[in-house]
Amino acid sequence: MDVLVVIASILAVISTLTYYTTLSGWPNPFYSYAEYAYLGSVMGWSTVIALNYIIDRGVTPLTQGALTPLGGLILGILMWTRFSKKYGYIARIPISISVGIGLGLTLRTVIFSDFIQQIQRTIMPVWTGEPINSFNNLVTIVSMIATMLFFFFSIERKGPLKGIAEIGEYSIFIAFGTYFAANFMGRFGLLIGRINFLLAPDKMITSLTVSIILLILLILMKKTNTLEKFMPE
Amino acid sequence: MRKMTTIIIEGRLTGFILLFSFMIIVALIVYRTRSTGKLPWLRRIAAIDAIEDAVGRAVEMGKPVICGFGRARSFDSATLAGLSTLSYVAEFTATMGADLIVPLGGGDMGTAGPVTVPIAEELVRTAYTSKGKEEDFKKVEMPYLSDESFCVSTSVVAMLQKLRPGAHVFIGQYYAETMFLAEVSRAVGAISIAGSSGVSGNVACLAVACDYIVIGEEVPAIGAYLSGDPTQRGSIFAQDIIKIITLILIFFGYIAFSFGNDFFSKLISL
Amino acid sequence: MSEERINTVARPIIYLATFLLIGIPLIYPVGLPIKVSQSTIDFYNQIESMPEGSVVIMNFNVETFGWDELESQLVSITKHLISRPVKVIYVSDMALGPAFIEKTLKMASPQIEKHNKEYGQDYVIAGYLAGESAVAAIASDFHKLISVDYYGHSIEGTFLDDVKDGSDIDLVISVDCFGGTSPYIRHFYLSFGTPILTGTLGGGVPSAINNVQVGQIKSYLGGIPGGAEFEYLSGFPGVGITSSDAMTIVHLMGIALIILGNIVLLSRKIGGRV
Amino acid sequence: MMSFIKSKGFSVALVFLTSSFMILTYFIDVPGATQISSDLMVWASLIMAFSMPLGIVNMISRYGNKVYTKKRNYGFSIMLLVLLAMTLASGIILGDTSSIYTFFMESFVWPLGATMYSILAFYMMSANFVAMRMRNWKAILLVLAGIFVLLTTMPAGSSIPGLTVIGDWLKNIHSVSVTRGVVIGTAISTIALGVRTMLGFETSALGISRGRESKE
Repeated sequence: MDVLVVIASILAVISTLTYYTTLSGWPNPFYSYAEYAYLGSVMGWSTVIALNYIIDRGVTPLTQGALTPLGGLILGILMWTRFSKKYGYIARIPISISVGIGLGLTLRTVIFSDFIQQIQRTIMPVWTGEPINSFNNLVTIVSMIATMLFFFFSIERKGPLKGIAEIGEYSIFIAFGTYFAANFMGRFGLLIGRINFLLAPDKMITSLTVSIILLILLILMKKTNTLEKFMPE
Repeated sequence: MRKMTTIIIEGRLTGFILLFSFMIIVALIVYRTRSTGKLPWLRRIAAIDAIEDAVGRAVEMGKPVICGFGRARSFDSATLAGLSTLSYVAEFTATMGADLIVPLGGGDMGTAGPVTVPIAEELVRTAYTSKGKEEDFKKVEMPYLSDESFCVSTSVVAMLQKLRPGAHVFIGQYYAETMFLAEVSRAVGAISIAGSSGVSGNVACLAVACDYIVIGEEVPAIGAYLSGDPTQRGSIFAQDIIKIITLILIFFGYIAFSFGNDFFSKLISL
Repeated sequence: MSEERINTVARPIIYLATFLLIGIPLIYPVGLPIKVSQSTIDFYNQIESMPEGSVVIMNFNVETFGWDELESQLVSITKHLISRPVKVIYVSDMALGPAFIEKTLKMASPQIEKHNKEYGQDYVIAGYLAGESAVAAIASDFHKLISVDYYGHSIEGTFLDDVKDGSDIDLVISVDCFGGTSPYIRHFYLSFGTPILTGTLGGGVPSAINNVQVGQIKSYLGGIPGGAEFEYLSGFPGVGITSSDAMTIVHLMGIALIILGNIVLLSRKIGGRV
Repeated sequence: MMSFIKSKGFSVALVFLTSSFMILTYFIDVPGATQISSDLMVWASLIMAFSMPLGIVNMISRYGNKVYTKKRNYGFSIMLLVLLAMTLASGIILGDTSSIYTFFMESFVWPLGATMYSILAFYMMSANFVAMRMRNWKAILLVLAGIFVLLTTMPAGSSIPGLTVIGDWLKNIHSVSVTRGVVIGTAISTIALGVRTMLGFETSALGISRGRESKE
């Protein structure tokens, strides 16, 4: 069985490095291999998960006597009429029901989690006796209200509204700096994980050989201008 | 008041009142704008003028214009705004004679094909025919790049590096791919006009590298402005009214709070 | 040198430098200090404070792209949960998530033997939950949706027999890379007040901080630094700590490049005016 | 009967009924309502599971067409379809815990998915040099905030005293206020979009786009 594991780790290194060829900026057949392999395997994989879900949560409870999943299974099958020109409209029934349930679940809870509780937290005393804390509260309140007033479209930006909206815009751009830094740390977490994978002791040699071969082929094909020739249309 | 709290489940009365009043406000205003057709006034977003200059500059330099509309996983306000911007850009490239490239594909693993691709083609065709440039429409390139949204953006990046366009407009549902779309647009010297709903790390990447950016709620607003659709215009106006009510609620909260009684926080958690 | 010249020349150099500055400290770790932040301590204490026999939902909101960053969090949290006398339900609301539940439990198998945890009595893999409506369904009536586990075996006789709905869940831990926490806030915290802990990618930290301050979640772990700190605190060192040196060096390079870029801008402005 | 189901009104009525039932039963304690609403939730999640594989039909037709019409290098499309078939077959026939099925995860699905998003780090690093420039007042604020917060997200940063004071303030105090302002704004626009969909003013979410609507 470990033969499969060895082949899998070699294929994984090849997948990783062929995708990195896009960094060269030249569309090339190696990147196309990575993209096509991803599309095929992910679609196959997620379809299996979906079918297992339908069996585990739909068919099996039905056989054990629960009636609930019956409606879901029928509506789910109706979704597949979407491909027929003649009966395509029937697919709108399950779509409407799932959109309706999704809307209901969201609207009934968003008023609490994203509206009332956010306001409750914002209403705090500005002056708390302790200077730093009060300054923080003041900044939080002013910046939050200015952010909301920046996203205002029905009133001309004149007079006080123009000033507050400007404060809002500057405050948003400061927050962009914070979000960018947090995102920077996140993206490098992914890259460090990938390089960790490539430089793992058992994969180091494969990574080196595959990257050298890819580099040589890329430069060769670029020089002979045959990159386009080997790519799928 | 006593009777109401026995019917409504304890702790959810204020949510009930707020949710239903907001829903009624939106329903009434949108219904009124749809029936009377009288569109409420809407502030012109700065990025709209930038589109005209960007296409003009691209024509002067003889370079193409690339215009995308996001992952289009679902028809939310960002995707609708992206499609309205696409038809607006197409009108300019038709009148000014710039060559337009519209990258297609993505959606949720191949579901874009039957849904967004025909709509995008339809929008660009109507934009060109309305300007009397049917023959130019054939020159518009609308390549289907991939079934996976991220791979669509990777192919767009390769396209940016190869064609070095004059302008790159991309407003819509964009997530992690904002970073390299924005950065490479700047690196190849294209004017970039971009927008994605929400305000997150991904939108921060647009703010860092793009020339013009449409932030958070401005995305549905630009869609409403460009499409002139009474439903969207009315909805933006209704949302502004609800924001005024929210600010009044917060203001009363402070007044009650500074008087020391927690009347407001007790009320709001009824 | 024109702007475009700089971009074409600088780009490959920056890419190569990035690769080397990450690769070298991974092979020869420098061992820079890690200081555990308050949010990680609160996260750890919340798990420690769970009484014996309490039921915990661990949600893997993990797509393939999120695994590399969240691996340190997932493995250390799972190992820590196994060392606690709590019962854990492993779920995932992302299609590719269940595969990572199995991968994590395989990595934690030494702990499972050590504390002789038994499948069915101490932990169950309920597998995939399709969308927010599935999360809402298990909150309102657990057994209506879940009657068999991820392997298709019936869950009769397991500790799930006395889990009727959200009120029987004592803690939810959601490690997410695509907003996996808000369904649990909406359908568990709002209805039952269930305490929630969030592990998130770097990019998700600002909204996690807001959720903490609003009181919707107890605490959060942010990206690889959060994972490394939790590994350090829970005593299960792993990939998080070894990656911390590379993360620090990469941050220094990032800051240096920002400053360099602005020096180039400044010199051009002065050059332009002269 | 068929024309009634085909009409837009029927779909809108379905959306209105299901969503208002879900909302009202949350606020008003109707006996037996929680049973029905949890049934509806199970239905919605099953419908979603059925809609996931829809993309497979488009994919097979698109790449099958490329093979059939012998497009250039259609070998790639054959590889895609073969991989799709083998992953699907191994998952269904051998079960989703079999070693062959996991083989496809370990060699294609996981490494390619992980690599895809990791390339963003390279572009982010070059963006630090190319794009993070203090061109105007807004950019100056953004760049300074970025540098200070980078000092706090750096693992070793917090062990140097005083280095992370400003960064922590920006991260824990200032950015939260902007996040909260946006969360409230998004909640309002979610409610507005919900109402428009419930009343049928906005039907693109139901797959009835404006174009086709007029032909109805």
